Amino acid sequence: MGLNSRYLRYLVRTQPTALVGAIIVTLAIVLAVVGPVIGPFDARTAYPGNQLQPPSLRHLMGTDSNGMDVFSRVIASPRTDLTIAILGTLGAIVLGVPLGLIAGYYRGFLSELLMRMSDIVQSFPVFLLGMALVVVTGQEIKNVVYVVATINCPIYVRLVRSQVLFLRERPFIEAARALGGRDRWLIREHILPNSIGPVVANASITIGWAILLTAGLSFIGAGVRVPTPEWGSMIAVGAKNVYTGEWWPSVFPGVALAVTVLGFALLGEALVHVTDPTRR
Amino acid sequence: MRARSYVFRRLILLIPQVLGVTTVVFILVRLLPGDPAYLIAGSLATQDVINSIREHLGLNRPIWEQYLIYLGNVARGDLGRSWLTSSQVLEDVLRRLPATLELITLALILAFCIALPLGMMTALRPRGIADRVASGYGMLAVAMPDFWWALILVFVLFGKFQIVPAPIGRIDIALSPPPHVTGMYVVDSLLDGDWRRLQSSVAHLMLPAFTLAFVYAGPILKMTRATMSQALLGNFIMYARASGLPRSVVTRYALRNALLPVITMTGITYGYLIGGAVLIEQIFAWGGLGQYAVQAITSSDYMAVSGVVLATTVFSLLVYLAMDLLYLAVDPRIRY
Amino acid sequence: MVPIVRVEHLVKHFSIARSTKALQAVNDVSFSIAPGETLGLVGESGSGKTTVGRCVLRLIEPTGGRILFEDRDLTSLSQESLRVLRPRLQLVFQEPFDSLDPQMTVGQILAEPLRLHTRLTSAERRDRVFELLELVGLRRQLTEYYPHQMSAGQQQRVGIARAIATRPSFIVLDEPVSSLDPTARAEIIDLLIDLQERLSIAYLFISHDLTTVRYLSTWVAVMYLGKIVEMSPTEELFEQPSHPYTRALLSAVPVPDPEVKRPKYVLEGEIPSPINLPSGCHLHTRCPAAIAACRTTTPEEVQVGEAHWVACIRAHELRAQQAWEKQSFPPLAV
Amino acid sequence: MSVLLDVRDLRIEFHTSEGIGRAVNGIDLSVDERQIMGIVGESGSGKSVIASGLVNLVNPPGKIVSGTVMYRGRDLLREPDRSLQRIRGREIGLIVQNAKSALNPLIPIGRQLANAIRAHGTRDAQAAADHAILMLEKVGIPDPVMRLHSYPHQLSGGIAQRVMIAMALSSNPRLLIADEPTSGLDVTIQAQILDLIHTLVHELHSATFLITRDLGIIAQHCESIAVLYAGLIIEQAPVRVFFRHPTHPYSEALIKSVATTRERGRRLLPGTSPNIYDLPGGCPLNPRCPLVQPICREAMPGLQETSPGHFVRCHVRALESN
Repeated sequence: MGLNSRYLRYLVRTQPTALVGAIIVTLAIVLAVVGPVIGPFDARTAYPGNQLQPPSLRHLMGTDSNGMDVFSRVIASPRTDLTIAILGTLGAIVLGVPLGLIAGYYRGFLSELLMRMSDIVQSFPVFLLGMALVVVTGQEIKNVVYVVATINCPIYVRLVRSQVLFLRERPFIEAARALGGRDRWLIREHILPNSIGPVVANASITIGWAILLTAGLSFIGAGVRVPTPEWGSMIAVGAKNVYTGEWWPSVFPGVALAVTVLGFALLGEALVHVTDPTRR
Repeated sequence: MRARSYVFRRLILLIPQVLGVTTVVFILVRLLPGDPAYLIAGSLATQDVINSIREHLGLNRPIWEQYLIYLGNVARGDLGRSWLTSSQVLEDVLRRLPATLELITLALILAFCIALPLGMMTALRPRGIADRVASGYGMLAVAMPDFWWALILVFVLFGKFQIVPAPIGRIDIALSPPPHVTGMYVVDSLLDGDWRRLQSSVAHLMLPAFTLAFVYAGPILKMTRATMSQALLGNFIMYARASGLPRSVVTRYALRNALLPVITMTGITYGYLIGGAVLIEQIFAWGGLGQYAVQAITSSDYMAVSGVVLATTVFSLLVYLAMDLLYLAVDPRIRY
Repeated sequence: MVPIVRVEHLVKHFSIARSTKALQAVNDVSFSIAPGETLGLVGESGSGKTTVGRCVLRLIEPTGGRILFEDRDLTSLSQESLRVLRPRLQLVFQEPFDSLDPQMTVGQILAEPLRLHTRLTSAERRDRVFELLELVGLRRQLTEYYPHQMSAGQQQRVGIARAIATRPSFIVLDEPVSSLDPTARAEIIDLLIDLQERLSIAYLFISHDLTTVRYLSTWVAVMYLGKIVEMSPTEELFEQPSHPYTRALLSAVPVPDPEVKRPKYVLEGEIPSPINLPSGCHLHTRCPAAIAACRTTTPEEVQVGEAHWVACIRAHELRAQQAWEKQSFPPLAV
Repeated sequence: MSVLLDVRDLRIEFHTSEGIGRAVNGIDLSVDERQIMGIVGESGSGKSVIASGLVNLVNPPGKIVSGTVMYRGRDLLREPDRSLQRIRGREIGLIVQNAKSALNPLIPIGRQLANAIRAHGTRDAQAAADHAILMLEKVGIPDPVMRLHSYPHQLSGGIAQRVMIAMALSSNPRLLIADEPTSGLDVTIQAQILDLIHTLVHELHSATFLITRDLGIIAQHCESIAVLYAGLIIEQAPVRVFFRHPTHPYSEALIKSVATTRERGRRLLPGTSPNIYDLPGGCPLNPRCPLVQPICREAMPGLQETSPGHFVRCHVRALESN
């Protein structure tokens, strides 16, 4: 199923929340590209003597305890968060989809082994595993990306496998076999195109989770660190001030974070809904 | 009995699962870049110090030997000694487990109590105002970063209105913990009949538990609504209504069928929370497993890290096992 | 005429997980089909008729027996040489929608066999697709349609067009009309007859519906629990059904004419499991004509007419009885 | 004989994102006490929606937009839910297709049956259980006491259908609605089930709507027939009259389509049933009809009586008969 305009229109009509999601996602992606350059202040610079200013015209969202402009940092953060989340999700897909195809199409030892491995990875508490992985591999952005990919990979192995299992018993696959198509032909021409829709839909949801995970890791200091603009670490920086009443350094990045995750979740849900083959 | 053989096989399955998890933890700590000895010693240590630590930890032996030793230790319940607290990791874990369990169990009960009636109500009256509000809340809760939400609540309820105690610990600083029975302060003070401690521990528990409940009720609510409305449109509900069964019976039929996936969802959430309440524990200085994990990680206490990961994972495996057995009891279609 | 397909002693057993027993789907089935003719294979669910169809095309591997297509034994061919033969042996499915890839247009679906087996240019392929559509009575505009945009009847026409795209000489029709409404069903049947006459294809027509089998087939074989219990030319079978199972099947079909009441010939209970087959004659648990010997004796095929075989130890006896009944009651009509 | 159920101008629509689907377009239908009335139609003709409309149980997005269903002086479409509950199941029994999915998968069939029996007056649990056993025996289920503890997934399609018949008939309903009761079953099982229904409704003196797509079933089991096309009754007659003189061109094609002997170039209807979201103007059959006249594209024909008790909705045939 191509993401053509007719399809998008259908999506919006049947799932009105999809439109909201799509707008938020678009905005977030635009900010990821231009966010760091359009802010009124440099997002990585601390301005001494400028700490904890409440929101004003000059500092729309106030400044934090380091004297950094919260607004500039909030709009610069998508570049960090989205990059990690999207690259991590892509990694999970690139790794998970072929493994899922193998696990679904070929029965036997290899398929069993893959599934048991996915089981094991999935039985770990996600957040602790993420934390441990980041710390062991070193606190760099690229390691956070690997962690997001590793943790989410089993989701795609499972998803694609269940798609393939569902598809491989369908008469149209048997028809292609009866026409003399080899396994590779069947996978390339029929199975892959029919399983990719749910993958795309789930990717949106995974990106949302990955943003939350990244922010959470950064919040406890196991992810991205100051001065790199990132919502989770911004919330952490502001956390100690919240008790004393300076709420703005934490609240604004939190709102931005929640709205972004909501956007990806809304879009993803709508996509899952329309790409679910059992609903056709 | 086939059911009994299913239970037996499901229990047997636990062995390779735990073995697999242990292996992954071993690989995680020993094979990934970052020499544990180096991590422990810190960046300023001399090569000699590092070497002696390596020897002490058995890191100079062949890797398979290390693996077998590790497996043997784990089987005996020896998860190593924590660098930071210098006590056995297993002891540390067991000491902190009740705090976390108390928190997440209450959170989950609250979440279930919020989600189930809301979900049912919205499914029974779709497209109403309640439905819109509830599904909006469901969506929002899923997207909400729990640690941020906790901060907001602390800011408003403690910072502004002072209706909850300060987010530090599980009981008033002035009070000593109740006599240890279960390790859960609320339960222990109840058993002790100590009114003041009970009051204080409940007051400390409410906010973090509610924060978690608010967030994790979201997915449960969505699941309840989805399965319930699906069940209500199902063939057998339509038929039950056509047979003139009273509304209460019809709703019961639907609920029982809708509940199965909801229970699974709740179980998965429980398994997730054991390691997922880390941030909330951190914010409320809860002193549970999560905070222990953060401490261990920030101070590169790798024995503690691997121990806590292993312990929580095994805990979630046990929760999933319980879910499967519950399913078996409730759904007559499962007969493998 | 020389048969184009000969099936000899076909056996298919499926192994069952965690069990030493096997599901005996097909047990020693033999038949042959001549070019331009149709063998109707009738049976209820669990009779093994669909498995026979899949085995004949070697889409599932038979456990035993031989399948001769133009005198070559398909069971001994390698997958690769089988692949070369595939365009000549085709299949039409029961569920027309499920048999078409939902992501492909009709044009792409019909071009697939051509891409796999011919070196046609895309323009030539296009012409061939139009030709195929015309053969099955569909408009050219449909090449741009997706399966879900068509009615079930149209979808089945596309399925048939795909099957004849590579000019096969033998097609297995696996309940091709049973999911269709009566009027669409009749149209597809007429189309199949028309194509057979034009292209002289041999059909193996698998169905549970005696009415369409009678309409379409030259020969009929009736299956019960993995065995053919009766086989004969179509009209002979419908006029003189000689196996108790065939009689029961015929009497169970409701006649679309209120004036005709068929004599009741009822089978008791339900079909036994093909995992625990009954001893002797498999029908004895339900057969109204069963005698003690039926429990122990496996019936041999008895020839009762010129080309009419019945696997029943009481075949001659029952036919005599039937002939007597026929004098006293109006003839069976379908 | 007196009229038991009388349907007037029933209209049911589906409001979805594709627009308005007119599934049932003004149906008049009545059944006398003890009469067996057959309703035949192909998929999309609205026959199953009618079945749920008769007991006022149309699932969303379907909606009953007009009409009356008079049952013994009460309009079921305007009756409050409470009293409908007392009519459904107790006075009007329903049998649907695919019984296995119509039974609650988590409850043993004995309890489901007893629940239905208790909903209709038998308060005592023991009496309800006894009655459940009696009903299972009545529908020919071997070893009923043991079967009480079976779950639906353990039953074959035929047995499940028998259980459902037991449920529908447990309170001696005056009317039975059987909506494709045998679709998906093998012919020998179908014959058993149809004979069972036939025998039991005679025994209980119930009137029956038998909804099916198989003309053979109607011919063998019904007294009169109504033919549905695109949510309309296009022909209605006593069964013998209908099969001897099918009058509507659609009915003719329907009968021809189940012929058993080959007829060269038999004339069927080209094309397919119309989309209920996009019905053609005038007579809904006009795009496929061999007799089509200009008027057929403009005006909807009325249901006209061509001979006593024989109604046809066709401009051309109505003219011919006058």
